[in-house]
Amino acid sequence: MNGTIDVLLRLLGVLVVFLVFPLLVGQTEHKVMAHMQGRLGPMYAGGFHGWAQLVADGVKFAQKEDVVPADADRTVFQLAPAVALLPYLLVLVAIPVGPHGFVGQNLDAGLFFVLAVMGVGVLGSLMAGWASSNKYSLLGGLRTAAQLMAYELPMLLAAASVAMAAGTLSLPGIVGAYHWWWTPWQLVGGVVFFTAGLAELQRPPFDMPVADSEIIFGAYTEYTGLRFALFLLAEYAGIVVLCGLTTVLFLGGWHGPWAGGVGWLWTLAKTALLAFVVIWLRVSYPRLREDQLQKFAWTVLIPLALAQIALTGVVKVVTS
Amino acid sequence: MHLAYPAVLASLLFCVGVYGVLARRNAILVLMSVELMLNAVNLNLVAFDVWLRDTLHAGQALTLFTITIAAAEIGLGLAIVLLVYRNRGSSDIDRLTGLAEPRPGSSGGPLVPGAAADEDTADENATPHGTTDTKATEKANEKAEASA
Amino acid sequence: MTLTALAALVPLLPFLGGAAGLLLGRRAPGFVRPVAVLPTATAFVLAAIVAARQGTGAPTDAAHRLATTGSIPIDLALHLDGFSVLIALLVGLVATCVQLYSLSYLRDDPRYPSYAALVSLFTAAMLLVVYTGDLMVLLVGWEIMGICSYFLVGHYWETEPARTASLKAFLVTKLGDVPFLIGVFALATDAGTFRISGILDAAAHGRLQHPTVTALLLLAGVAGKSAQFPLHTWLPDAMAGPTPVSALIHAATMVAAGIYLVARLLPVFTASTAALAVLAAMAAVTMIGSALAALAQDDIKRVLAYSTIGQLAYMAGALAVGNRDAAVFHLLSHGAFKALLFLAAGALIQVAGTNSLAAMSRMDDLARRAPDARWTLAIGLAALAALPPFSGFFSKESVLRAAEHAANGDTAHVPSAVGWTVLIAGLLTAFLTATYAARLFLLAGVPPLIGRPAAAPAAGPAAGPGEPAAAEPSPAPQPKPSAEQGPVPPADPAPAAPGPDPSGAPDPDPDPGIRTGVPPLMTGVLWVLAVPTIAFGGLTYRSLPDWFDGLSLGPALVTSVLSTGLALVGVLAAWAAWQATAAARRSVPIGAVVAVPADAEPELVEAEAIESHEEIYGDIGAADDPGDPGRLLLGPLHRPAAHGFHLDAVYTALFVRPVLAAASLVRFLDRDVVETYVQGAGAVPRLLGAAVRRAQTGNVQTYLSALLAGAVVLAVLVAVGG
Amino acid sequence: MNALAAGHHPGFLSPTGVEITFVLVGLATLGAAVLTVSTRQLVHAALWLVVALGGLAVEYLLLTAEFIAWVQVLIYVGSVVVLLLFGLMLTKAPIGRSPDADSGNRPVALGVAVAAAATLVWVVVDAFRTTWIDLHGVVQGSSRATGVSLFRHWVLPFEALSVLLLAALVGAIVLSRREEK
Repeated sequence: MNGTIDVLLRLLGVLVVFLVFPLLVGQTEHKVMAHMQGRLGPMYAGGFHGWAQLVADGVKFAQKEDVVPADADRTVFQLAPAVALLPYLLVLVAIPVGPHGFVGQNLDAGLFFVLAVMGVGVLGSLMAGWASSNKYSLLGGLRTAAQLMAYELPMLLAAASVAMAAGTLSLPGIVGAYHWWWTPWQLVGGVVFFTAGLAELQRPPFDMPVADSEIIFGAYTEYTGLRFALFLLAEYAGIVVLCGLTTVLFLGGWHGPWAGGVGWLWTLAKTALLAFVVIWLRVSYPRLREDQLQKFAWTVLIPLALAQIALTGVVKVVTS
Repeated sequence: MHLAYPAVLASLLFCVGVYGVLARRNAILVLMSVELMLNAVNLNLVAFDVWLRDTLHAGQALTLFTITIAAAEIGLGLAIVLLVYRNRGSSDIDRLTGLAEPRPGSSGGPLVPGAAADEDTADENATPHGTTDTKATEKANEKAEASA
Repeated sequence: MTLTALAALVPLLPFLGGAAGLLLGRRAPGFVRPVAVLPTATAFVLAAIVAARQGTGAPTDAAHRLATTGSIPIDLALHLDGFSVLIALLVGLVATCVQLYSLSYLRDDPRYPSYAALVSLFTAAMLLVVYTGDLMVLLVGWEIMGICSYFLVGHYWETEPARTASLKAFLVTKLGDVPFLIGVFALATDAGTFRISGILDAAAHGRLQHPTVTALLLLAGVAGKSAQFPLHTWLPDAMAGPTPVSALIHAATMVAAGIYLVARLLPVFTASTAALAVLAAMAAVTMIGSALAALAQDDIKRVLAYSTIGQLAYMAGALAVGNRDAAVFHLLSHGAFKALLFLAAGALIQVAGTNSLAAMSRMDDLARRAPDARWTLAIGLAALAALPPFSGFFSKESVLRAAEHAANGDTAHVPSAVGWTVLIAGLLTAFLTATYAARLFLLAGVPPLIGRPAAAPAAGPAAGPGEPAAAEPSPAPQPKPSAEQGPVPPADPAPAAPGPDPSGAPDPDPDPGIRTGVPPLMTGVLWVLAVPTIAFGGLTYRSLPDWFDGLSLGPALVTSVLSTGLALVGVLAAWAAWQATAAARRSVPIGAVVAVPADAEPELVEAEAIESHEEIYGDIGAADDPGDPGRLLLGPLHRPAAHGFHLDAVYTALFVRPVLAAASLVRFLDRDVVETYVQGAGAVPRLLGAAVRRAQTGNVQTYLSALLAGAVVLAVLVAVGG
Repeated sequence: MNALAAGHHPGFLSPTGVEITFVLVGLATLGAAVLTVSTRQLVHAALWLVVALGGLAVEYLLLTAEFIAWVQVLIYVGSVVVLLLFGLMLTKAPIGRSPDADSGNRPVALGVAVAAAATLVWVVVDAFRTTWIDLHGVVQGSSRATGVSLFRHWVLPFEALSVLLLAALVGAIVLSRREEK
């Protein structure tokens, strides 16, 4: 029984994180963007600096009519947001926050699990795009899928480099094996991983598939109300997951001063910092064109990732 | 666990795949059925590997290889199907009978004149709202219009 | 340079010249003539040097192993002795003369480059045959000569006679070459080598297993190449080639090869009495028959061709009596005077515009227009008739002396019957040869109007030279057209040259028709050749034995008196007959001359003459000319002799028709019998295929369904049965 | 999931939790597979295929082949099905039922498939009636075990496979390229 309660508690914790953190990131984005662009941003909801703006947004979404286009494939259309969102929820289970089992579930092939399940998310976009019965949606869906397929490879390769360095696929194991000099050693891999992750999330500057000035809102054009909110939630959950994973893999997770006591805090702090970077990048970089997008993945990121693997292998052989 | 469970499940999945391969008209659906057959085999391999407690893990290694080959196969298969679709305006495999023995009476094989019937079904296949705007379908439509 | 290197250069130079000519022919026309003449001339000079250095010394042998075959090796061997160096000298001389003569004779011919190159190649092949010490290499030269003769005889391939003649030359010589090849192999198998020295060694020690068979097989090839009965028929027809080619073939190269080969391999032949007997019989028949045929020919070149056959038969006769010195001596002197004769005849044909003796015999000013040709022709004919002191006399006497020697039974290995055969045939032929030589000269070289009114020369130019000179003195030519068989009526002055060429018929201006003179180059060549014709025999018969086997070559008294007497009788007979028929010649105009312009090159004239001959005069060998002394002399024999004793008809009956019949039988068997089975065999699979083909629907799923259903059935069967 | 049903004698009538789960997931997988080959909506077929493949991944997990399971998810669900969807969309897959999703070969196919299924099930059940898989002890399909076997005993085929993949990559690119004219 004890084990069951333990599992339940862990899952509950993950769920809470899943529900809270993306909102935090969203709110941060509002404020950070506003400040960076020299404006105020939402200031009224909830009083202090508009802290309840996202809650208000949620209420707004919930109130809106849930429209399904007449020609659409209803089932698929309605299932799509769930398919897009669910992988991130599952992935959160495997991300360790602190030492000594401070993790949803310690999986033997945790890294592999995380990457595999994140790959499923693309189905949501494709389903949404196709089922909307809208040319822009379909095109957006296809673009999303193409982009995700293209960037999955450098991401996997960069992650493989870390796994090689640590000699394990388990995420807590990887963090446990971390030394401070890993960060410079795996720097290139980290940058590749983070960039590819950004592209997987279709965040600017890789937001080609959902660029409103080109194809309205890509696969999500026809979505309204709560379902649209779920897609947005998936995006912010994705930011959390990406930043968490980058932290765990490349920045040493809970490692830091007084790691024994406040290790989890270190993880959260690093994740938050990365989330800030994500927002920062959105504000600062222009959008890539579709062909540039693909070219970037195949001609820059993948070679870099391969070079990183080679470097890791060499160092690994030399030091062992 | 009883070995018969995975074995029977694999057999049934395989036969479902066989049915799909034999009965489906769309080439992509046939490819899906082939995937089902491959997966059935994979299940069998894994089950027997676990049963035998093989020190070499031959079954699992072979499964990994099969999965890899399946990925390669699907890539090539789809490329071929797309090419056929681009050239013929159809991916129905029972229409791709270019290798049939020409009847003594008819003037040519089924694929020679781009047969009007082919064009009609190509239009039927198109989604009512013109789902895609790829160049391939544009080309097919142009061909249909030109012959109409 | 060593002797062998010099000797190797001799055949190599013309060969390279020929190859260069073939390559350059179209691209660099300016080089064609030097490339044609210079290598041949150099080869001649080198041959002379080789002859001088070899001299009367011991034979020089050099060999380079060319190919190590499985059994009998092939060597690139040189063998230099008196025979070979002298014959090479002759070949070089004649070839150089022919090349020079051709410069003028074929000066504007568009095919001159290939012609000259082929002549060079021909020369090279003959020199190879002469110098080589290995039978296999000899065979190579032998066959190259065959193919070159095919091309050269067919030089005027636009004309029907040339085409058939070239084919005939090729096929008939090949007919002899096949047994020859077998004979060579048999010889090599017996001797264990292709080297001639080795073979001779084997023959001397009696190691040849089947000397008779081998000798007869070789003899077939010799008969083909040297135009001996019964394979001689190609040679007269080969006159359809240009005259220089005829000179080359007859004097020095092709036909000499056969005699030379027998001379080289004489011990092989003397090993078999039967072979010698056959050779003697062959020579005798050939001698007499060719002499008779020569007496009846109308075409001047055919007369010379038959004379060649006869002279070759003399050489064969000398070989039959086992005396190769005499044979080669005659070969050398014959080469000189026969080349002279042909080249002179070519000049005459050019001037006369016809090759018909009947037409020439009516040309008044022919001798005046070509005096050099006429006189050199006379010299050559005197040598041919073996009148002393021309070289033909000495060489023929050496043959007769050898025959007489053998007839007395004084020659080892040679039965006296063989000697008698050759001697009697030789004497008879001496008479006949003198007769036809005289006839030829009287018809072609003596103006017909001797003893006629002096007004004739005045009429000559006015009448136009190309036309029969008898036109004016016979005021009514039409009443006597019976002599005419050709499609062209007797020419009268107005239609100057009613040849087959329509452009010539309406020629209003007589002047262009005048063919005057022979180009100086040709004349020079003629006189060059006249020198050995006159002097060679007399000057050398004493020293030649040192070069050869050492047998004496001087004339013997009895045979000299006999043969010279017979020759004089022959000349007188011909003159008498000529006088007797003079009236007919004066009264019956005959013939026509070709209508190509006078300034055209000689070669064109000859081509047209050959083409029109048969049309105008009937059969190529004969013209129904009552003014022909040969007709009077031969009497009833004239007609068969004119047609070569109808040997061609015999060949047709013996070979051509059976082959054609067999071919049609084979065709019938193939088309109607074998083909039926083949088609029947094909029909059954076709039916089965049609049935199976229905299963091919092109639908992959159907195929797969059948496949899998079959697999399931098999699985069930295995599961149940196993 | 691999620490289950220890100690008691296996039997048909006393299925363990793993077996029950396996059968249930298997039924779901089979149902999804049947729908994959029978639905007339092309894209739905692909989506049902996702379910079937995912179900198989779960079955692998139940068979303790953990690594294979995640590979299955990564390659099949994440890539192969996406490619298939791509293909369907590029060949104008319609929304709604396609009347001609099945060819005229359907009855024959059904016959062959049913016959084959009957034969195979009969043979398999006959052969493995009394065979049991021991799922206890060392996990059979951990990443470590798979990695060790793969890179220690199967290196050569593994490298050959990489060449095959490269060839397939090049082939697919060449095939689907459009001539620039």
